[in-house]
Amino acid sequence: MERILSYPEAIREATEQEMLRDSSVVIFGQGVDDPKRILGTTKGLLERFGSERVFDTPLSEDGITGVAIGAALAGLRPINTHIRMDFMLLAMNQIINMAAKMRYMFGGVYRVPIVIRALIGKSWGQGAQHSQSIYPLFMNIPGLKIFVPSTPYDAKGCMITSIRDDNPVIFIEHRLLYYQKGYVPEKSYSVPFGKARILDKGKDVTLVGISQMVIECLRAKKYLQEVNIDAEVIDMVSLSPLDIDTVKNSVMKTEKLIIVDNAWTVCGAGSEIITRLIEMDVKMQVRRMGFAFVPCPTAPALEQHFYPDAKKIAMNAFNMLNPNKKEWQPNLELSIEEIEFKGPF
Amino acid sequence: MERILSYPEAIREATEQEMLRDSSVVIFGQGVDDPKRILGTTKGLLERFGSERVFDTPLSEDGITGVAIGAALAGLRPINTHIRMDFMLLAMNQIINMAAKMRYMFGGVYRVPIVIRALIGKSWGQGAQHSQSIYPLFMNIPGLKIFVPSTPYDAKGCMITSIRDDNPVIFIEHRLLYYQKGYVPEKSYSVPFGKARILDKGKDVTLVGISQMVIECLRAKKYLQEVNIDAEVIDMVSLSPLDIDTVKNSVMKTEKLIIVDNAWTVCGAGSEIITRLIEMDVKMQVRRMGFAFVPCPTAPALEQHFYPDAKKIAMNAFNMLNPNKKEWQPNLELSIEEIEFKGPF
Amino acid sequence: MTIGSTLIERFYRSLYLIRRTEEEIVKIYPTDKIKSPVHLSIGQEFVSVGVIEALRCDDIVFGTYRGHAMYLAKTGNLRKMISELYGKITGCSKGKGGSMHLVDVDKGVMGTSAIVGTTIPLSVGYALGLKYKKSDSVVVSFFGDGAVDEGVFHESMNFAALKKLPILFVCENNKYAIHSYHINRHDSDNICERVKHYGMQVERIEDGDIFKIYNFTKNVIDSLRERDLGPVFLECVTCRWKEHVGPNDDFHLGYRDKEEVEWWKANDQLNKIRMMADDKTAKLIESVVEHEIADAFNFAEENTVYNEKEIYEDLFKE
Amino acid sequence: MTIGSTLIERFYRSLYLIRRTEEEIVKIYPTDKIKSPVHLSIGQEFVSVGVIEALRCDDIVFGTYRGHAMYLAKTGNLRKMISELYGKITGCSKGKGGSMHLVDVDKGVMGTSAIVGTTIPLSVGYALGLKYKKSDSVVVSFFGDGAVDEGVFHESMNFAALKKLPILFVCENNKYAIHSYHINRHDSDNICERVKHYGMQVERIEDGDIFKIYNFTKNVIDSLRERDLGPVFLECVTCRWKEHVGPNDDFHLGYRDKEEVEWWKANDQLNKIRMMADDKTAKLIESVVEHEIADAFNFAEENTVYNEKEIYEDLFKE
Ligand SMILES: Cc1ncc(C[n+]2csc(CCOP(=O)(O)OP(=O)(O)O)c2C)c(N)n1
Ligand SMILES: Cc1ncc(C[n+]2csc(CCOP(=O)(O)OP(=O)(O)O)c2C)c(N)n1
Ligand SMILES: [Mg+2]
Ligand SMILES: [Mg+2]
Repeated sequence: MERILSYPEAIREATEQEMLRDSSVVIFGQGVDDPKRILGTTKGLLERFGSERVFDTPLSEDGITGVAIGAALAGLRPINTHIRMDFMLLAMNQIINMAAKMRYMFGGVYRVPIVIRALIGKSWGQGAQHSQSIYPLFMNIPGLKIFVPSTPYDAKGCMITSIRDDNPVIFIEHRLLYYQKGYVPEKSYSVPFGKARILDKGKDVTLVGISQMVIECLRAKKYLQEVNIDAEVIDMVSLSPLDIDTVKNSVMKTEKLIIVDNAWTVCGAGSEIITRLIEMDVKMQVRRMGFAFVPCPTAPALEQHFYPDAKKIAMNAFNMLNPNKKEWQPNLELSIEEIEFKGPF
Repeated sequence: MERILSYPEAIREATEQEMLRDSSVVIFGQGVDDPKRILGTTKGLLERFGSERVFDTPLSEDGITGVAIGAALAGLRPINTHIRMDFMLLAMNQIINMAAKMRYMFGGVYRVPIVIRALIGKSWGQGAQHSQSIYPLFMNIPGLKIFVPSTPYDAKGCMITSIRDDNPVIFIEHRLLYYQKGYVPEKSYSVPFGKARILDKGKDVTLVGISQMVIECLRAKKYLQEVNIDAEVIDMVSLSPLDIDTVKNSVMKTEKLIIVDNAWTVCGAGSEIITRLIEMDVKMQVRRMGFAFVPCPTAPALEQHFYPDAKKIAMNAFNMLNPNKKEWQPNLELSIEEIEFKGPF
Repeated sequence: MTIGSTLIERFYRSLYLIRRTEEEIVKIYPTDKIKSPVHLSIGQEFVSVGVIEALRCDDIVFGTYRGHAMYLAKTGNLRKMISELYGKITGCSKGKGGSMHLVDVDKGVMGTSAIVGTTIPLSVGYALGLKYKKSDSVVVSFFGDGAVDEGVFHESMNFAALKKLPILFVCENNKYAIHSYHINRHDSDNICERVKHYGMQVERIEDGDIFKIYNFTKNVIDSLRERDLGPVFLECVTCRWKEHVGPNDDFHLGYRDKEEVEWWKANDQLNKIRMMADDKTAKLIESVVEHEIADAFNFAEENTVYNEKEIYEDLFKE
Repeated sequence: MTIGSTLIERFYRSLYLIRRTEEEIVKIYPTDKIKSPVHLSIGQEFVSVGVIEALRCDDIVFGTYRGHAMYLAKTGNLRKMISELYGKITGCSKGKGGSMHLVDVDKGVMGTSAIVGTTIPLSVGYALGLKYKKSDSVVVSFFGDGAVDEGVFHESMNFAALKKLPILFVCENNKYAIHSYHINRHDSDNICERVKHYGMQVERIEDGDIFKIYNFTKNVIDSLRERDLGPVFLECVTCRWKEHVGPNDDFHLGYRDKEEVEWWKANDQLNKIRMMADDKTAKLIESVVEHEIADAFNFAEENTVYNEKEIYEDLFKE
C-alpha cells in the first residue's frame, strides 16, 4: 500500500532525515521549538537533536538571517524559518545584499548553504500583511534558488535538495497546502531544481500553477471536463531556475497558456514565463491570473475577488477556447470538497 | 535662449520650489545637509529652510522610512533620500508592509504622501552592493508609484508631481544621469505618472529605455543611422503606473521591440511590458536587454559585459532587422563623446 | 451625577467595556461570524486604560494587532470595531483590515499593524510632525516585549531621543512573544535597562497597578506638552490570560504555568476597580455597556453588501 | 635575529606595511589604475594591528569596506589585495569585489562588505558555528561607529549575548559616518554605554594606545577560548585622516576641524612604535616592506586576461 503523508509531515521527515545524516544541519527561527512546532513541521526535532541544533530566536529577522549566513560560512547548514513570508521583508538586506552575492563577490571562495523556509498565509481575514507571496522579488535577484513545491512528495524531495545545496535556497510553503496528503516514500530522495512537473496530461490548454494555485488548476481541470476541455496541468516546482522547456513543449501542443500565479502578477513569474516563450517565438494565446493588484482585504466578500480559484480558472479557460460562446460556469456541485481553513494562523 | 540645467540642479530646483510653496514639505536622509549635499541636489536648502526641514539622519533605513510615514500621517510631506538604491533593501518592511498598504488596509482614511529618492550607482568598481537597480521589486507591489526620469526636464517635473502626490512615490535617479544637461523651465510644472515619452521618432524598430538606458538608446539610434535603420526611442518615465499604450502604438508601427532595462531582466519591467503587449495580441518581434544575471563585478573587463550599452543595443537592433546578414559593429569614432565617470561615489 | 465624573468611574467604564466586549468575542468566535484572527487583550486592559485615561482626546496613539483594548479605551467606538471584525463595510477600516488593523483618525488612533514593531517608527514620525507643527498634542506608542527584539525598535528609540520628541513609549511586557519566553530572547527581562542609555526617562511598573500607570502618565504627558523633556519610556509588566491568537485558554500547551496567570487573575484591575466603585454606579455602567455591546454586535450582524468594485478602492488617494 | 620576534617589531612591521601601502594607493590613484573606490584606514591602522596581533592565525575576522588595514594585518597578502584593487583575476576576489570586498579564507578573513553593519550578524553566526563545532577559535568583528545606528547591530549584540558566543566586537569609533558627526546621530558618543546592558563586558580605549588595545584583546581572547565569558565589546576611539572615500584630504569641506586630526597625527602610533623600535631592525623592516609593496604593485600591473565567460562564473557552487 502507498505510504501517505501530509505536506507538513513530508517537510518534517525530510528535515529529520537530513539532520540524522549530517550533523552540520541545524534549524532555527521563531517558534521552531515551541508547542506548535511550525504547524508540526519541526515536531520531534528538539527532542531528537537537542537545543544546539533546534532553537527559537528573538524577533530579529535581519540579524538572524545574517547569523544563518555566518554559520554557513563556518561550515553549518542552517535552515531558518519564517512563519510568514511577509516577515522576510525585514531580512531583504541580508538575503539580497549578502546571501545572494557573497559567493560571487568574493570570487567563489566559499559556499553559502542556507535554506530559508517561508510560509504563505491565506484566508480567514489574515489580511494585507499576513498573506503576501513575494517570490517575484527573489526571482529578480541572481544568486538565489527558489522552490515552491505543491505536493507532499515534492515537499520532501525539494527540502532534501535544498538542504544539500551549497547555495541560498528560498523554500516556499503555502499554508493551505498543509492539508494536502499524498504518497511520500520513506527513503531519502531529492527533487531537482529547474524541473517543472506535468501533473496531469491534456491537449486543449496548458494550465501552469504555482504553489497552492496548482491545486486550483487541478480542480479547474475537473470542472473543464464537463465541457469537454482537456487541460494539461503543470506545476512549476522550482522558480529559480525556471524550467521553460516543459512549459514550451506543452504550449507547442495546446497553443493556449494560462499561468496562475500565487502572487501579484506585475513583473511576476507569469510575465517571465510568457516573455521567455515569446523570445523563443512560441505562437500561443496567453492569459495571466493572480492576486488582484491591491493589498489583500480581510472581508470574505472582498477576499473572494482577490484570489484566483478553480472556478475562475475554468471559466477563463472556457472563454479562451470559446471566445464567442456565452459565459459558462462550472457546476460546483460536482466539485471536489473544499478544504475549510480557519487557523491556526 | 533656452534655460539649461543639469539633472541634479533640476531636482534641487523642484525641491526648493515645492518647499517654498508648501511648508509641510521636509527633506531628510543621510547627508542631505552635509558638504556634498547629495551630489548637489539639496544645495542651499538647509540655509533657506533651516534644520527643522532639512536634516541628516542616523544610519537607520528601516526606522527612518517609518518616521517619514508617521510624519506624513501627521500632515507633513517628507522626502527621504537614499544615496544608493541598495540601501532601500533595509527599508523594504516599512516600504512594502506599511507605506504601500496603509491607505488600503485602513479603508482609505488617510494619505501617505512620502517621496523616497533612490540613487543608482554604476561604474568604477562600485560593485555588487552599490549598483543595484531594484525597481522590479517595487513594480510587483500595489500601492507604490515609481518614477525613473532620464532628462533634467522630467527630473524637475516628476519631482514636483511626486511631492504633490498623496501617495508613496519612489523616485529613481541614476548617478550617470547627473551629467545630463537640458532645457528646464524656471516656472513650476509637473510631469504626470503613467505617461511614457517618445524622445525620438523612427519607423524601423522601437527602443524602450529605462532610466540611464534611455541615453544608451539615443546613442544607439545615432549608430543605427549609419546602416539606415530608423529607431524610435521611448523613455518610460514612469514604471508604476506603466504606459503601455505609447509602447503599443510604436510597436504597431515598427513591429520590432527592444526593451533595455536598467536592471536585471528576470521578472523585470521588460517582461511586464512584453507580456502586456502579448495579452493585447500585438504581433511583434521582441528582445530584452538588461544587466547580466549575476551580481555586478568590479573589474572593468568584467563590468563591461554586465551592462547593456549603445553599441550592444545597436548591434542587437541590426541583427533583429537583418537576421541573415553578418554581424555589424557601429563605427565608434562617429560616436557621441562618452561621459567619463569616476566618482564621487 | 453623570457616569464618568470620577476617575474610578472612568476606569471602570473603560475596563468593563473592553473585558466584556472581548468576552463576547470569545463566545461568538466559534460561530465563524468573526472573519479575522483575534489577539485578545483580556487581562492586559489596565495598561491601555491607565495610560489613555490620562490623555486628551487630541493625543495620538499607535498600537499593535493586539489592539482592541487600546482602540476601545481611546475611541469607545464599539460598532465600528465589531463591524470591522465581522468584515463589514461599516467597520472602521471598511472591512479591509480586520481585528489587526483598527483605525480612528478623528479620535487619534492612527492604525495598528500585524507586523511586530512597525508602528514604533511611525509613532516617532508622528511626534516629529507634531513638534514641527508646534502642536501640543502628544503621541503614545504601544507595543509588546517582542518588539524590543527588532532592530527598528532601537532605531526608533535613538531617533526619538536625538530629536527630543513628545512621545511616550508604552511597552506591555507580558514576557511572551507567542510562546517564546523572554529568557529565550534576551539576557535580561528588564526592558527599561535596555533603553535608558538612549537618554530618556524610564519607568517600570511591575505590579499592574492601574493608578500607578495613570499617575505616571498624567505627569509625564504634562511635561511632554512642554516639549523639552524628550521621549519617556514606560514598561508595564502584565500577563496575557488567553492564547496568543484566538479565543481559548492555552495551558494545555504546557509552555507556561497556570500559576503565572493565576497571580494576575487574583490581581485583576477590573475587579479591584469594581470593588472601589460605588455599587449603584457600577451597576449602571454595566447595564449601559451591556446595551452598547448588544447594539454593536447587532449592528455588525446586519447585512451590508459590498459594491463589486470596492476591492479596487482605496489603493491610492487620487 | 628574525624580524618579528618582539611585539614592537611585529607592530612596526604591520603598521608600516599598512601605512605605506595606503600611501602608495594615494599616489597611484590619480592614474586611474585602481578601478575601485577606496576607503583608506590611514591613521586608524593601530586598531586592526593592536587587535589582530593578539589573535591566532585560525581566529576569524569580519570587517567593512574600510578594510585594508584589517586585511593586511591578518593576512599580509599584499599581492592579492593590490591586484583586487586593480580589478585583476589574480586578486583575492578574482577582481569581482574590489577594495570593498576583500577575503582570505585560509587566513581567516571572511569578507568585508560595503553595506554598513552587514558583517556584524555574519560574525555572530560564525561564532555560533565555532561554538557548535567546539572549536577554540574566536571571531573578531570590526565595524565603525556608524554601524551602531543600524537596527541589525542591536539584533546582533542581543543574540551574541543570549548565546554567550566567543566573539570580540571592535568598534572603530572615528566619530563620523561619512560627514555626519556623532551628535547628529546619537544623544551620546559613548558606545560602550549603549551595549553593556546586553550583558557583556565592555571596554573603551580613548587615547589610541596600541598597547592597551593589544593587552586588552590578548586577555579577552584567552578567556573567550574558554567559552563561558560570552561576547566582549571593545570601543577604540580613533580618527580618519583622509576623506571618507578617495585618496585626498577633506579639510576644505569644512565639516570638521583640522585640529581634531592634528591631535591624532601627533599621537600617531606608527611614529611611536618607530621610536621604540631598534633603529637597525626598523630600517630592515622598512626595506623589506618597501620591496613587498613594489612587488605587489608590479604584480598587479601585469596584464592578465579574463576569459569571456568569467562574468558568469562563481554565482553558484554547483
Ligand atoms: C516582524 C514580525 N515577526 C514575527 C511576527 C510573528 N508574531 C506575531 S505576534 C508575535 C509576538 C509578539 O510579541 P509581543 O511583541 O510581546 O506582543 P504580544 O503578542 O505579547 O502582545 C510574533 C512573533 C510578526 N507578526 N512580525
Ligand atoms: C546600510 C548603509 N547605509 C548607508 C551607507 C552609506 N555609507 C557608506 S560608509 C558610511 C559611513 C559609515 O560610518 P562608520 O560605520 O562610522 O564607518 P567609517 O566610514 O567611519 O569607517 C555610510 C553612511 C551604506 N554603505 N550602507
Ligand atoms: Mg509579549
Ligand atoms: Mg565612523
